[in-house]
Amino acid sequence: MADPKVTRALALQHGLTDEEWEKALSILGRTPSYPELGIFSVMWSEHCSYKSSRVHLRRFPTKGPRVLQGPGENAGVVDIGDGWAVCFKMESHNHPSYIEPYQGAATGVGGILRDVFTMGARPIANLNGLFFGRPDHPKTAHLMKGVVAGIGDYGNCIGVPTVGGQVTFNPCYDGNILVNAFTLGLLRADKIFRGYASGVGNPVLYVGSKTGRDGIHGATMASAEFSEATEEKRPTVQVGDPFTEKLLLEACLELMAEDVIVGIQDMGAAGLTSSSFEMAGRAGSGIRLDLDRVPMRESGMTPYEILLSESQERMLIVAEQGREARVREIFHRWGLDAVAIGEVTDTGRAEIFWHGERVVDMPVGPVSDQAPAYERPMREPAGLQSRTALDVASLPPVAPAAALLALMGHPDLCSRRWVTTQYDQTVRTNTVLGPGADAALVRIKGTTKAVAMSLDVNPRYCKLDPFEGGRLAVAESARNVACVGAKPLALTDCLNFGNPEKPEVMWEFARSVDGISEAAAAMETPVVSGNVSFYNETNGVGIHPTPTIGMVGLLEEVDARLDPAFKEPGDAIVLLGETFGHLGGSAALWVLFGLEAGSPPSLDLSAELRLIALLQELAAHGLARSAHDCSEGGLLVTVAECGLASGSTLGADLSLATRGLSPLARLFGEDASRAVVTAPRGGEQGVLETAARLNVPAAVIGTVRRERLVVRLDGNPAADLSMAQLRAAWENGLRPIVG
Amino acid sequence: MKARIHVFLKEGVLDPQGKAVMNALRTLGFGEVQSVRQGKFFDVETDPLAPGESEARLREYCQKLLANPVIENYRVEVLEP
Amino acid sequence: MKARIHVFLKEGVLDPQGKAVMNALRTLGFGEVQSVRQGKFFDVETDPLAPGESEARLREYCQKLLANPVIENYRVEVLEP
Amino acid sequence: MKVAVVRFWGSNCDHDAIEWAPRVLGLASEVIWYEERELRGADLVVLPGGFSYGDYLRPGAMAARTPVMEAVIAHARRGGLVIGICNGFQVLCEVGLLPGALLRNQTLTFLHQEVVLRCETAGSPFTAGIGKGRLLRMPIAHGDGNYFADAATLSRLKDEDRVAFRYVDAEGGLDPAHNPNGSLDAIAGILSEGRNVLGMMPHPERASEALLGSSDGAEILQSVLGSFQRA
Ligand SMILES: Nc1ncnc2c1ncn2[C@@H]1O[C@H](COP(=O)(O)OP(=O)(O)O)[C@@H](O)[C@H]1O
Ligand SMILES: [Mg+2]
Repeated sequence: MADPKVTRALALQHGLTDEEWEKALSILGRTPSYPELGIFSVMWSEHCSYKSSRVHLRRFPTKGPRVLQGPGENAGVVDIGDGWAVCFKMESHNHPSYIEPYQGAATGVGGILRDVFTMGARPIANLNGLFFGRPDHPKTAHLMKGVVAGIGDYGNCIGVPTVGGQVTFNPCYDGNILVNAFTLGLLRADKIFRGYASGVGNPVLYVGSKTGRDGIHGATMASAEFSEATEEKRPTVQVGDPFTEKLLLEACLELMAEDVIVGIQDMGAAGLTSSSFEMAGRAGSGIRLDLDRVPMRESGMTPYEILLSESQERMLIVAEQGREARVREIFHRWGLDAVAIGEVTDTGRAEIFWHGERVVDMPVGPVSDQAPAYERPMREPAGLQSRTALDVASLPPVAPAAALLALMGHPDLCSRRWVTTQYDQTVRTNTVLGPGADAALVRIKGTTKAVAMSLDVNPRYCKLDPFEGGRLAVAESARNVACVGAKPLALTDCLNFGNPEKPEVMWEFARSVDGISEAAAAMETPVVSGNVSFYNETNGVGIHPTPTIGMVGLLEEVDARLDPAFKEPGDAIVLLGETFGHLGGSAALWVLFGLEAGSPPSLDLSAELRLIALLQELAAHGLARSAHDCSEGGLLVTVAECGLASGSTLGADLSLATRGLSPLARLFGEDASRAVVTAPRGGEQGVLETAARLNVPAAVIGTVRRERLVVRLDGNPAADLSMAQLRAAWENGLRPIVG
Repeated sequence: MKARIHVFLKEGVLDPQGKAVMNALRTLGFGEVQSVRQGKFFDVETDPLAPGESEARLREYCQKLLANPVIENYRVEVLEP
Repeated sequence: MKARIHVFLKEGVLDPQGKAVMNALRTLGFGEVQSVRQGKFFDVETDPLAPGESEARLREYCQKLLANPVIENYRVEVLEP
Repeated sequence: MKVAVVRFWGSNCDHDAIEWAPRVLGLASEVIWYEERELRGADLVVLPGGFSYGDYLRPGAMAARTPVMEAVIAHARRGGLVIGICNGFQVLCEVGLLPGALLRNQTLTFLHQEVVLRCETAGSPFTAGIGKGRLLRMPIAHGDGNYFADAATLSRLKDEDRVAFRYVDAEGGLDPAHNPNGSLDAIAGILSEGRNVLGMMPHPERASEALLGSSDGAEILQSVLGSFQRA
């Protein structure tokens, strides 16, 4: 089939704007060929070029003494001492997962795993952030079952434990679910591989699965809104092959142990095109490819299709000249193709051939790093002021026991067991704390260290105040990491937003970035990698701003860890941090009154830093027996969770003073920078003294007891529930959705 | 009614299982094997349906549950009315 | 040669997937469904085989790999010689 | 005692299995590639867990047909010791060293959870040091662990005291609610006729260290070493 004639109209169909078309013409000095148009369209898509977000992302703090690799590579790398480093990143697979939840989620996991092992790291932990529509939306059950099975099957098959994450339901995701996948890998600090195509004459090798017509224009799809029309234009969905990915992983790591590789990058979004342009672009070199040598799964594929295919489980390697045979040998041992398809040149151009005919001849630089960048207009959404106005006094009174049961059984707060039992959590024998802890904790064999990871964002907060919401997401994830005793080191993000061409969305985006930047700078946790997903919008309705944060921390002595579970009856329960009774944006407002209103709690970064330091010190000195961060749902939910985590039936006797707050605010308010810890009877003094020294408010609020959760407010009985009753509500919370 | 429904991947959609089965057969010495595609089938028994209605109903099963239209096709076959 | 091979659970072996499909169909309002059994099929293409040899060869594929005799039976069918 | 771990394409608990003997017994493990035809003098062969060949077709089906399995079968026929964990158990059933088959979990989903196992016989090298009735905690992690055998096979297994482990509740009682995958008779592990081959779905190698929550799994290897030294 002959290529269509390239015209302005065709370029517009490919998603280029008039301006971008002019720019393409001036870069080439002629009309692009059809494959070249394909390359412009994917390289300049939102997904690959970050054209709406680039100017904002520059505000992130990205440097720090431990950062070995910041943003710009396939994943970030952070030093954890003793010659070891961790490599991590988070990525979205939102649009594909909505169209085909199982394969979409599975290939999302496959993609993020490749981003990490392409850096030379062995993946040792996966986390996932899942955001579904309202629980009773007709599509939610189907989407959730498919997504969870897809994530599980891929990670389980590869043998990387899934150890944490987040599941959130909100009507704003009815037409646009979010699937954010995080992977962390372990590598030697002096053996980092990067995506560089350098060294004139070095061979370019294609390794992994064969190329088919999968997902052509996936990157452009992720760069446009959904509508009824796009449902028709669905590209061939990518199908994941975790078995092949496992072989690819082992072959790559085996090869990386030798001095053969100059540069390596996975073929992710926009496949061969983006990997070759990015690798040559980073190295400032040129590249020559013979497309007819690409291993193909289907017959009759055209250069355009080969360049744009998003077939999974493939990588591009630049090898040392003369070492191709070694690459082939190792890949063949693992049953995989490894074919030299070109070489590095000094022309600064991408010259691509099809049976000897030159079908692409483009300068690499202008296409890859001089892609368009927009300062899109921004405007605060109208009506935000009225949303954030909240008259708490007008809320009807609630019975604390009933409210607690409603919260514990709500899909947002109930047990994630239905999800997490589908994930292998313990393969590789490193999982010290898996799902259920504030942060997952994975030990590093051969050392006393462990790495802590937490994934957090509260979309309600972000909708009501994207700046504060961004700060709070960083603070909560850092606090979660500190709750297991670890020191927060660095973070990755996945910024999920609506249509950036809308000034309101762009405003939300910019404010979120500012909030994340400010908190990350204060916490000294630089942003080392991340991902932006725009156009999460259907028929003009966009999602809440959802900047998911993945925080990584280090615990030097794994034996000093803390977990959330109550340990012994009689242990003292201590609340750390100050209670203001803030209800804006809270789970209580949403679950009990259906309100998404008020402004989120304001975060005092210095108070947060003091709390985080305190938690680490309590762990290091063995002063506390458990620790759990007080976030969604507030104090009473936190205490109930500590009891449920104990596995047996431990509860608590709490004695609280209202100090002018309503019971709702006192028990379910969501103030930042708080945590609940326990200490053995008599040991609470140590906690209180350390807290006083570090200037963190702390108060004993009760004791651990068996079987019941009993609350007294100002000396009067306020709630008395059996833990069995709470457990039943909590364990069955997802049942209405998944059966 | 007795029926059989075949559900299979659309042309061009990657079939990792079929590929692995093909490789395994070849390794076992069956070098003549050139391609394998794997699919599912369902043998269904139902209460009698109104005459002429069976095929439409089977297709409904596929559309509503058995096949994933994004990547799969199906074929229905009435074996006994 | 083109062939199709069906592999299915033996009578008496529990088929949890088929049962789940049946329940799901009934829940979707297809109350007429009385039983569902799920199986696999393989569409195989090979280089030409000696005439009359095809079926035997297909059965070999099943015995050596495609079916587990403890729980499964199979049926082979040559579609094109 | 020489320990060897077989590595198939796609095995993913191979590292865990390789580290098991060094951690528990201080003994090195040899790694044997699926194409090898020699077990290099191994006394105990471990077939690791984890998705060999992606579990495509049937779990364990393709690994069962690799060259190394001929050597493993010969080793077992000579009375040599073999443990198959999870996918390794599936492989042992596929090659016929153990009877029965492992079907899809009753939940139709993958299941990762901690289970309690009851040791059902002391009459094997793997369980002699544990003792009948002892309870062990360790995780399961599989999609196809639903043990099935026909009635004749099942009654033979029972008559010959070849059920090694059953899923039980925390007190050691049989309870359908604590049979996670729907296994026939709550069977979690079985022995070969010669009692020298053990297949089990739960993962003892993941429960051999207090840091990871349980060290009960170590007892299986300790038992094997004890029996080996006595022999
Ligand atoms: N999709 C998921 N995958 C794995 N673990 C999850 C997932 N969702 C939640 N979890 C785990 O469940 C626990 C509770 O989650 P969450 O309520 O979000 O914790 P927190 O509020 O402390 O951040 C955490 O340990 C978390 O890691
Ligand atoms: Mg969280």
